[in-house]
Amino acid sequence: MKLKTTLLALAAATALTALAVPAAQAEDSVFVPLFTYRTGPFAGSGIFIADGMHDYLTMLNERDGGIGGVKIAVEECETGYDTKKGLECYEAVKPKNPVMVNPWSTGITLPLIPRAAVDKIPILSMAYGLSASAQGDTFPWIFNPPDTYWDGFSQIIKFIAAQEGGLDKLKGKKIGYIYLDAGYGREPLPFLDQLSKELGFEAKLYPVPAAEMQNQSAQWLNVRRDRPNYMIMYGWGAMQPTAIKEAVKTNYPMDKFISIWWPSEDDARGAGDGAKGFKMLNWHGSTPDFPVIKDIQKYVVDAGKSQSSKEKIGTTLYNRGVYNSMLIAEAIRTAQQVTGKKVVTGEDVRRGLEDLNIDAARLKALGMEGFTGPIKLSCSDHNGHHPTFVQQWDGTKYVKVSDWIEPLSDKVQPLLQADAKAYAEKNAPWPARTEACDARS
Amino acid sequence: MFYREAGQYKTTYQADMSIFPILQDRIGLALIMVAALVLPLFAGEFMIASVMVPFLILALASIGLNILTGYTGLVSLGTGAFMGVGAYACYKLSTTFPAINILVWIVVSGFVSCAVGVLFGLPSLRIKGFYLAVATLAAQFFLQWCFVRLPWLYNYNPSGAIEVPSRTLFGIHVTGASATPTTRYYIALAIVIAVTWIVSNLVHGRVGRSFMAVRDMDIAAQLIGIRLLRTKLLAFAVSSFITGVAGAMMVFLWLGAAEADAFNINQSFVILFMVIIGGLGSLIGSFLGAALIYIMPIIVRAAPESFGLTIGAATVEHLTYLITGALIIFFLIVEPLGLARLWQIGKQKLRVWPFPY
Amino acid sequence: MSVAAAAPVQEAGETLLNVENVSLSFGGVRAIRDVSFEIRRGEIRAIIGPNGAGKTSMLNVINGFYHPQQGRITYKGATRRRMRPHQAAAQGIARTFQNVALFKGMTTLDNILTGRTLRMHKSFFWQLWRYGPALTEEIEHRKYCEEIIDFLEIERIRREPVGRLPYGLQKRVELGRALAMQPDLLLLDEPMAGMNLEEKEDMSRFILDVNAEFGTTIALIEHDIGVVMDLSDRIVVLDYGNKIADGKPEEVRSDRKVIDAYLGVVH
Amino acid sequence: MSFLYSIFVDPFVQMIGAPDLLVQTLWEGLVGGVLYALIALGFVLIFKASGVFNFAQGIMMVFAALTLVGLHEKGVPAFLALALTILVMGALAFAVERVILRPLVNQPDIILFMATFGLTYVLIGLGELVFGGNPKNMITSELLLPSGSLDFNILGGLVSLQKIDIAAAIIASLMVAVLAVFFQRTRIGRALRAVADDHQAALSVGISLDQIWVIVWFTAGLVALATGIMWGARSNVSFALEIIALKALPVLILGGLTSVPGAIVGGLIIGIGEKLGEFYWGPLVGGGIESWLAYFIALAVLLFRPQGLFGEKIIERI
Repeated sequence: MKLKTTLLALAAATALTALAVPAAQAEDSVFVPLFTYRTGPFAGSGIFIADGMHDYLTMLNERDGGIGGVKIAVEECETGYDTKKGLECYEAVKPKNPVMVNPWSTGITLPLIPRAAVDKIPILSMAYGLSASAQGDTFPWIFNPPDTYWDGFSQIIKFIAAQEGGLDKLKGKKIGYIYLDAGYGREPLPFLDQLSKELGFEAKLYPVPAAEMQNQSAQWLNVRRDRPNYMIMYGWGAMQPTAIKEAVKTNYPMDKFISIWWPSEDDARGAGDGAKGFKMLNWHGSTPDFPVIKDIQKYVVDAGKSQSSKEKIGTTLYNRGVYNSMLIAEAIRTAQQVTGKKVVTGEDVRRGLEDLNIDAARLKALGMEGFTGPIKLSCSDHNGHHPTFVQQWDGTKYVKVSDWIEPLSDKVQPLLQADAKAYAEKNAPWPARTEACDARS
Repeated sequence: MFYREAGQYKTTYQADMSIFPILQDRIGLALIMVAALVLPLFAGEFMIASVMVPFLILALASIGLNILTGYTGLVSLGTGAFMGVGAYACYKLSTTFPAINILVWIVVSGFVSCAVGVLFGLPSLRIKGFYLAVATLAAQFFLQWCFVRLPWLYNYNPSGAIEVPSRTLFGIHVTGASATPTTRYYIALAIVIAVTWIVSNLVHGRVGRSFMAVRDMDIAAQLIGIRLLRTKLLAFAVSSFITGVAGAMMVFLWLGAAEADAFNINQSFVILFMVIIGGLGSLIGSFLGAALIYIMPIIVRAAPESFGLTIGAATVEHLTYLITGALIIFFLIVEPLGLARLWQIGKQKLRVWPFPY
Repeated sequence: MSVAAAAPVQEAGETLLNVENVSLSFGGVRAIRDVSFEIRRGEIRAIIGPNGAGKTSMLNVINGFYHPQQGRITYKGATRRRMRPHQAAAQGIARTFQNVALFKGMTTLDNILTGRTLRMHKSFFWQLWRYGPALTEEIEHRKYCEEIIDFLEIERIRREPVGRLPYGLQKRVELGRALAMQPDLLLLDEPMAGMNLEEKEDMSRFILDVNAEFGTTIALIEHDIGVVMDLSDRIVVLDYGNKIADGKPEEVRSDRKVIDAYLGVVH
Repeated sequence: MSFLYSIFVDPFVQMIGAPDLLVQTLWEGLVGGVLYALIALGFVLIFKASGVFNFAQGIMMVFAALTLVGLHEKGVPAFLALALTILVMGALAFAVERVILRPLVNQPDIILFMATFGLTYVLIGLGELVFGGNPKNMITSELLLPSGSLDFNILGGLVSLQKIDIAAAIIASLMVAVLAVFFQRTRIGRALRAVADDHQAALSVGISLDQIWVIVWFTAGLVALATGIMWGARSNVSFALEIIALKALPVLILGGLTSVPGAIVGGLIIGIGEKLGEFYWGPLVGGGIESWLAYFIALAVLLFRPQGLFGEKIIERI
């Protein structure tokens, strides 16, 4: 009996896993898988992003019947931000000819980078993943607009400089950098080192091990001791609310505490009034007052087609998801224009991404006027290195407190080129770019 | 009726001491082998790339841990880290000496993790039981910290990850993006079969007996001349060699790139599940355990879709956790000695079939 | 002082093991107090005494599991203060335990084969291949173990995991494991504890045969005075860690101190 | 040379140089330690009474906190939610006894250990299924827990004690005191200790193991709840806390698996030790050593006392 149970289980295993791969999608739709992480230690960020991405695409289906008359077949695959599950998702969706994959995890992106060219599936890792993949000549299949982490870092430095009255004023200042002690948080280290030498400020490092995200008092005691003039944070998931709380505890001046673009409203809210003044980078609106969000509410939320809780709609990370889906949709649309086909493939969408050019007019048409800035990609530049702005927590919501800040491209570009080169060498034989470049871009 | 050893007389000790003394077992094994060989002809790419390859690799890792925990009775929660050592070693070696074939490095990396394993095995003479289990956590967290903190290990990649370069064997890609799942599957299969064969030789001989002696009654073992420390360290060495190889395979044949986090504490736990659910001190158990623990969640995830149900991806994930946990408890209650024991019982039943006993 | 002086009775056969003025204590408790006696080649030497007399402790001292605070032990002419258990094993001291200490997870055959460990010399790397030298070695040792199995009449349970065997048989397997070591000195700690009469007779027979056929020197602890008197050549009597008598069975039986010590002691 | 200096001299110079920071560090370590100790306490209670090495203790902490906050999110008033959560933990204890302990009674430790692994997964799945996986903020103010901090301008600097941390310390000590009384004075408590000493004997004098086990697991659940609230207030309530809970393991073996005072002392040693280590010695290797320091402290102690500081001495008999 017991034995039967086991054998049955195992038999079922094989059978079902074979079943688990249905046939390719019907011809009149484009298949867009969404890798989400509504579970696991980073769900706090993942849920909002997932909802945003999901709802925008659903809205397009509901309102416009898809893109260019073609329905978008949306399917979520839960990764739990775990690389192994992510790859499982990738293998699961591959047979259904996805036009693009959004891994939503640097860990999942990295193994996919070499595969993209082989499987002919473009990867859109929006403002995460491998910074060097901005170099379209080396990575024709990878796109990481609108900014790399290095761009972001340079923008924060520029903002700080602006507070102090010029880059030259940073000399002798102390800038602390608290970061998740993993690839993502460590990526800016060489850049920080270089900047501190060139600009003459002193850099203080406060690594937070992934296992200790919620136990940072030691790091913040160090902050108390060093008294840096500014704090920069590259945090993630549970690390962020904890960091903000600890900052409040140590009475660190919050308006001098600036994060990269990942914190959410909840992260700041948890720390109470003390968190007022906390700053973060962003490149899109963090309120629901935009036509596009209104449409989502009308066509998706009110129709009960959204998983999101009402009050989360229009928040920073939700809108981040919307923005990401907007890129997906626009890329597909551009691909349709370039190829003249309605049902586009991965190859077409890759071209679509390279030809992507969303100007002010288009933004208006999308109902995103003032939501974000124009964005343009090219064959050589898969990132765009677009300007971002700083928003500040006022106790209830984030408020834009700076103009658009351009990155220090002159400093970032060389790093990116060097890294792309290094990557190609380390992974030799790395295929040279064979994909043709459209005239448009 | 069909599974009877009646009439199979052993005329030599050699025959009697062969690892599969019963004819039907040998036939069964042969059949499984054949099935494994022809599988890629029928199974889809998902089945090969995301089910079979990981299954083989995890099974190998559990064999490694089983040597330590199942045969020698030393519980370790550091398996993930030891897999990591293998992976990082293999990465360093293959990137430093690209000329030498990757398969060589996969095996050699085992020795590196072997050395580290022995180092962290040293306390095992004084520390016993759960105390030792927790002590191995020191290895887990320290090594993981090293994977992050020593950029030398990942060639100073700004991504902080190890990325698998594409390597070939007889002109066929075996690692990297252009290596087909089928190739990777056959490589993994070959290694797993080889290691399993060697391990089964080991555990059926003097070494295996002294492992088990230490596990069952270490004092008595001492009094018949078995050196405790030496034996325990040997167990650590063999075990971490195998886990190391498994780790290298995990990155080079399965993931393709990995951050330090791929070798985190959960990895260690999962392998431990496999060993215990599969059956302590049983090689076949390691395979059964790996199959159950790794493949079951995939089914749970796939099931709704295949039955045309639509459940939120998150809900499915939560259910997966729930069901996995429940099944672990269920199997422990049904048969604490693990799937391997069920296997034995099954064979016994077959032996006397159609009679109840 | 000379060995002869230490022993009240003279016997043929040279001294195999000589215990001189050994004292052992755990914390405050003194388990053995200044005990001396010797064991001669080829004899069956019994150590008796009421519970807690320090008999088992004495065996533990002999095979190096405990280290005495005072006194010296001379084995095969070599004197040593401390000796580690596996060294004792290497020098041919085998041992069974009061409450069976078998390898429960393993079969009878494997248990006995494990007893051969010290005599298997094929290296780890041969073990990896098994076929070839390692297997040849296995087979020749298997032959020896099969002889022991025949001798102890436990063929039927060859492949049984010993954990499932009845107590009596376990005792027998444990004896088999000890014999597999081909010891010069065999220490038996209550080999017949908890056995019925029939089993006791079998066990006694085995012990005598071992002594006769293999010429193994045997030191045993046993509560059943009757059995002890029949089996043993000479007897040491311990009480509260002190040696109160030492000599041939008949001498011991008539010894006043022994009788007092045993009054009210249940066998 | 300068290397040696930076290891053996410099940190102490710093300590004397900035006593306020030293005090602050010690305080942070103390609070962290108290929380570790509470988790470890749960382990010890269960281990003593049922010999189960309850790996799920950490998850029980998160589960309890999640239930509390989750219920409140669903509109249940704070204190009612608290009461309900306590009920839930009771139900959990009951279920565990029925579904896991009873069928697995007399199985080897490792099997029961594994079963609690299973329990861990079940609790994660269940918790997220019911209350969602997104991290939640602890309802500190609703539970009338103090917020803000007491700042002392002493030692030529500032020492700032979070009121919530003080509350944590007080509540922890209260719980320990209550437990102590419970064990010493009450009938059940005595029964508990009897069981801890010898299951068979306890049974023979007519103590019901099932009942005892339910009580113990329930107590452990309450401890978990308290810990969950405290740690939830420090960061937020999400299953990422599970990793923190692992820190209770070194605490546990440091103190000895069976000793309540051991758990507390061990907690304080680990808590303070790792904070001092991270703060004064961490920078030498670039910081972030907290993730493994605790385990090495424990390992070091074990090498000298294999049974932990307060564990019963292991005497090998044959």
